[in-house]
Amino acid sequence: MTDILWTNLCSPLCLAFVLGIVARLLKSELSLPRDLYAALSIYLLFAIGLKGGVELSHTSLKEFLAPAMVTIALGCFTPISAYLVLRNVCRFGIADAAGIAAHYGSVSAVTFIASQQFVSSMGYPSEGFMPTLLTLLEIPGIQIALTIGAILTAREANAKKQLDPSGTEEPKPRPMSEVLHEVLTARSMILLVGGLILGFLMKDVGYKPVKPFFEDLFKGALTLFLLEMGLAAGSRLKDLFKAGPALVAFGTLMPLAHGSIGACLGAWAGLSVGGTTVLATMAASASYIAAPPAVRMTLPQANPTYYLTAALAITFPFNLIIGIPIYMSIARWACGV
Amino acid sequence: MTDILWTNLCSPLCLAFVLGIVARLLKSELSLPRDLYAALSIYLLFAIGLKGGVELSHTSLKEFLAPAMVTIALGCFTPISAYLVLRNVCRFGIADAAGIAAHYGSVSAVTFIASQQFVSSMGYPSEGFMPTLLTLLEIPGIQIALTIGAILTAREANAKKQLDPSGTEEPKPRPMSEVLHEVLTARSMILLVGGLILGFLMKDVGYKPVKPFFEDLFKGALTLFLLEMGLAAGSRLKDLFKAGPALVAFGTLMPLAHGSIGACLGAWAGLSVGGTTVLATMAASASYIAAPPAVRMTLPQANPTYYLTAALAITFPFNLIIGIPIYMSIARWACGV
Amino acid sequence: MTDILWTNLCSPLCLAFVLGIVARLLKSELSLPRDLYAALSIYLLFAIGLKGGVELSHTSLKEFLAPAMVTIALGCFTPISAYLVLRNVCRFGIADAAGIAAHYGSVSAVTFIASQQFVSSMGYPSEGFMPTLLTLLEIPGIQIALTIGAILTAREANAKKQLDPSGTEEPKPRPMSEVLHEVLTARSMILLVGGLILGFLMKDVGYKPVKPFFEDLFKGALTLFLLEMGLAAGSRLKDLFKAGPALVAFGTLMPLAHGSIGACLGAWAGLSVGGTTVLATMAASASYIAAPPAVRMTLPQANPTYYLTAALAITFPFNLIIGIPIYMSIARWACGV
Amino acid sequence: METHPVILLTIVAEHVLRERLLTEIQQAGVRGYTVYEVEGEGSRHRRVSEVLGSNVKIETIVSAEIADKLLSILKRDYFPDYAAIAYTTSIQVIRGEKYV
Amino acid sequence: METHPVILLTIVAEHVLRERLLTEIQQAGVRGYTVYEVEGEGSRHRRVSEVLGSNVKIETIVSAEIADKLLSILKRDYFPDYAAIAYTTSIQVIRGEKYV
Amino acid sequence: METHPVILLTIVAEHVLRERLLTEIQQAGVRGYTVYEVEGEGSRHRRVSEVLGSNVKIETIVSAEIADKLLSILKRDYFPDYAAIAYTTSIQVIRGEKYV
Ligand SMILES: Nc1ncnc2c1ncn2[C@@H]1O[C@H](COP(=O)(O)O)[C@@H](O)[C@H]1O
Ligand SMILES: Nc1ncnc2c1ncn2[C@@H]1O[C@H](COP(=O)(O)O)[C@@H](O)[C@H]1O
Ligand SMILES: Nc1ncnc2c1ncn2[C@@H]1O[C@H](COP(=O)(O)O)[C@@H](O)[C@H]1O
Ligand code: NA
Ligand code: NA
Ligand code: NA
Repeated sequence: MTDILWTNLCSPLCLAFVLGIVARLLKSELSLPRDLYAALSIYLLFAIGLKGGVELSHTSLKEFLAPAMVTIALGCFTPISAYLVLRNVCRFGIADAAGIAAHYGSVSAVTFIASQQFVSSMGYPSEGFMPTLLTLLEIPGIQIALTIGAILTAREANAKKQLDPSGTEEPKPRPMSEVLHEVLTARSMILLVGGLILGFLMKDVGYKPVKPFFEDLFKGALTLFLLEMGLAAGSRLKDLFKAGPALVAFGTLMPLAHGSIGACLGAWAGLSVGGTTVLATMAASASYIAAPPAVRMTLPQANPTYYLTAALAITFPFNLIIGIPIYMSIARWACGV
Repeated sequence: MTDILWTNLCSPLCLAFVLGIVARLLKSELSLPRDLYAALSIYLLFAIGLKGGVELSHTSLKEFLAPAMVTIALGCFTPISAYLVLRNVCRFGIADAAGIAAHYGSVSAVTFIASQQFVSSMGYPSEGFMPTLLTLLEIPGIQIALTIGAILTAREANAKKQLDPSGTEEPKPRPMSEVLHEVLTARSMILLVGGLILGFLMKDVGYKPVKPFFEDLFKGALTLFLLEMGLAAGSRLKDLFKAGPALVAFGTLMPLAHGSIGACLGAWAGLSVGGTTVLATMAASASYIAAPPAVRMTLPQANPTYYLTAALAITFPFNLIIGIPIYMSIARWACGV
Repeated sequence: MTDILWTNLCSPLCLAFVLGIVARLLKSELSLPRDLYAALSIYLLFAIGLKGGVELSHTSLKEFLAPAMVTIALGCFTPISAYLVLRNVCRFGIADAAGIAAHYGSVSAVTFIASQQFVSSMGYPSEGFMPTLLTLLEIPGIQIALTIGAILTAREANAKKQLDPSGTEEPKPRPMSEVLHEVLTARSMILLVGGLILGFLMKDVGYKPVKPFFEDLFKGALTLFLLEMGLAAGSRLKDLFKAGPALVAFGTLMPLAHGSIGACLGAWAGLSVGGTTVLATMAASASYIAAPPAVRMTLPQANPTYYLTAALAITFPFNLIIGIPIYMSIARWACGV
Repeated sequence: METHPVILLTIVAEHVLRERLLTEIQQAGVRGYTVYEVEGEGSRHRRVSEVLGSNVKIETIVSAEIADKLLSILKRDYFPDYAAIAYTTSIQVIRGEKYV
Repeated sequence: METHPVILLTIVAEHVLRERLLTEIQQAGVRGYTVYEVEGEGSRHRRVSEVLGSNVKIETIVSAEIADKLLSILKRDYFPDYAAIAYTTSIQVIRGEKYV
Repeated sequence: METHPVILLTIVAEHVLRERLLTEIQQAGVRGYTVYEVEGEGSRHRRVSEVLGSNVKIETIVSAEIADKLLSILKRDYFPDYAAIAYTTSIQVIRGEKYV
């Protein structure tokens, strides 16, 4: 196991992430230009989609059905489990609990990719349709947690108002449909889903001429992206103290729980060891691309320090460095290998 | 023919363009960062130039002479034919007609590349010196149309003034030489012509080490670029109604006419089927990189909605999806294949 | 020799640089978007570091020791020799002399890369640990020159004050430690040193999947970067007159002197012809990434026109086009080839 | 040159509000606006720009009534929970009728 | 700290005018300027930024006379056909002589 | 809507000063600031942006005393050797207590 951990730590991805953290701790001025960061994330999401779409064109619906069902089940379960733990065990307020739960109910695309790379470097390539599962898992978790948050904070506000009717004027609440539209047409969705459909339509013959761009460069581009993520995580490290031990415990134990459940469900649905590991990682991961703006817009009372620190500075490095190898061990056990 | 159309539509280029349009129609927030767009266009223009220059170093002057003559003839003819049709058939005002004609007299680099890719995927590679023809065709059309516009609007203004001498003070007109300098030293010219000369000087031996960057990545980068062009075209779609049916008819029939003439002249000048198709496409295409700023600066009275909508939302998709295959059919007929 | 010069001039790097100068002289609006420039420099520095680190993991400490010593010696000698010449021969003031000397005591990463490419294209590949030497040479020169400048300008200011105690209030001087921190954690240092360590840790096995990104694209990306450097140099050309003949002489003769000393020391330390050439080039080159901001912040009295013109518009093109082939000749002689 | 006094309303707010604020000012009847990306720190001191983008600055030349209306909306719907500030400056324009 | 009143002239215009306006203000004798890229919408409501770039904002601290001169030029040569606005603000500086 | 007059201090300076000036204003006790990248030319006419980056513009809403203090610091430590200007504008805010 330590062997696998060490190999994983010496992968370009983990190393670049650590370099980013160290640079930030040294107070270096290093930072990727904003447009480069945006360009890399567009490239990465579109490339995952394209590749996944091309692979999907080789897949029969039958293989795909059970994993898809299981993924949607995970997307409905994880935000609720996360909310309940946050509210009842970690004692967060309604808005904060719902805000954090939206992140853990969704999925981190970079963690997804890192697990894909890891399993195939370990000799267990994952199924071609995994990116499709990624898109299935991305949205429901955010919506469910935000709905919980919106309903319960409204009820709380009403209760307060009845006690003290002379309170200040309330801000106009935002219609849920607007939020759903924003999440469904967010950049990451369009690129992932659009890429999937394009890949599916262009097949291998169309993909071949663009492969040097979208596939051969992928890992290098991802390395640069992780450097930036390390910088972002590094600048959040001091918030760990503000966040408190409850959040740190949540950010490491919740992924282990979600990851184990994901691994069992994946194996049950007939995924390979690689696919099971990747599904477990998705369940365990916390979104930090799609979830933060959605939460910020809909639940402004939730403190961003909590959800960003948990997703970016606790759970992301935990999964990247320790989590993924653990989920693979569980997946091997669950798949009976 | 529908077969060819379908293959063309499922190429990464067309698909990415359509994805961009769809994303815009869904009101997605997706957009490429501005610097990425600029970076891609610099890369694409410079790469076309370099590649063309390297190929040019294999070409004898003799093969090149007739096609070059024919290209210059097209560059002088198309702006005038476009102006006359716009003014007399479509009934546009002087400034608007001249502004639109400047776009159709020049050439769209991306349409050029798409046709190059298309013919070589169909087994008819085009001549190596085509990018040289591209640069020959880019400038004259803009200059001729702008000169027509400048002279005729000045005459019109004078006529008005004599009728009503108490009119408001006239804006100072801009010297034509400034405009010519701007067009000749525009980014796209420097990159194309500079690339051509550099490629010519560095030959295969110098090109080889930079080939993975400038050639292998080319189609992937172009796919991303077309995504952005789709977004831009999508946001102009609703202007189609403002523009009216005359503009839509012009934007599809004029390219067919210019394309047919281009194909005949190309075949007559001894180009291969591939080269003839590409020349026809150039004649049929409308510029939207070099022409718009030149027209905006020199003929501010011309309404940008007309020329941008025509070039970007009508003629570009028409050529990309339907036009190029048609021009190839004509080219095959004209070349007697 | 003219043969070698011509070959060098027709390399993509030199040609792109010349194209940039020409574009600027033609007053073209061409310029790389700022974020593309930043992205390219991040990419190039990180890629040099990574590659160097991977190579370093194959190197024994023994081979490396003597070249490292010699490099540090050069890092201490060149800023002092440059300062003395500037102050006593070229008659610059203290601040200006120290500011320029900081640039010549440090090293230009792009000149370094160009020399690496040149020697390997000539059949004399340089040692794998050269990037390590680059990082050793980058800092000391800047610090030494700035320290000289800070001490001597303070002494001068004190002397003035004693003559005329009623002078205006002095600006608060900046602590040297802050400057050292800035230079040590500058973007270029983090990327180079970080890349070296990452490459060293990931070894060939980790490097392989990111190689298409960091190695195959390297020369193409560098070509684009040199286009931008040409634009920057071109816009400084008219400052050559303001700068005067002393600076032009300094900017060409000082590199020759430093290059010759570097070549002798390199050969003496046992480097190959390639490595000796590269070391000589480093000694001869003038920094324009790390040095300018450090000098600007610490010695604001030094006129940036002098040091930027010298480094960017005189010494950089001189080394790129003429210097490197000369240093290789000296290196061949010094190594007895 | 004869000039007219009008009001320039400036809003600086966190980036997620960009589209909402632009809709808000357009609904209030402004005749135009200028918008650009900025960075900043304020009472909320949230360093969240890595993921949530930095700030957005919106400037709009308006009549006193519209400025007032917009300030009330900002006070009610945005100042309590979001990072946002607003201020007005008196400026002079030559085409007064263009902005009211 | 003793301060002096001067005028800040702000121009927002479509991007193709950038170099022309900078030449214009320099010919009018300004002592400096600050310029940056912005986006915006106004009476001309043209969504042309995909191809023509967005807007440019130019700020220059000037004397009242130069402000006046520049406003007349803008009114005559630019406001009729181009997307462009301009306004002036009264500001205070400590080195009054630097700007006139 | 009741508004309060406060001062907006604007600094435009060469890019290397960015972190130093932000530290400076925070030490002077400002409650917030907004910062963005600009380009410009002034009396020092240095076209050094290729290598040294362009300019930075810092805006901070402050009380008159802090504005005064900051202007003196700028005058002593920055104006002599660096490319930098500063000016103040009177503005109106609705939450006066937020800025002092
Ligand atoms: N005193 C101030 N001066 C200038 N800008 C400010 C000030 N306070 C806040 N801001 C800007 O407004 C944004 C939101 O402020 P706040 O709501 O105080 O967090 C900050 O990120 C700054 O960009
Ligand atoms: N009322 C306004 N407030 C702020 N900026 C404006 C206003 N009107 C126009 N602008 C800016 O000036 C540019 C040109 O305006 P126009 O000439 O009205 O199309 C617009 O794109 C905006 O950036
Ligand atoms: N008169 C002015 N109007 C507007 N901005 C100015 C003016 N003078 C200087 N600046 C800005 O302040 C920076 C430094 O000016 P200086 O110290 O005069 O070189 C310039 O690069 C401009 O961005
Ligand atoms: Na999850
Ligand atoms: Na044409
Ligand atoms: Na040196």
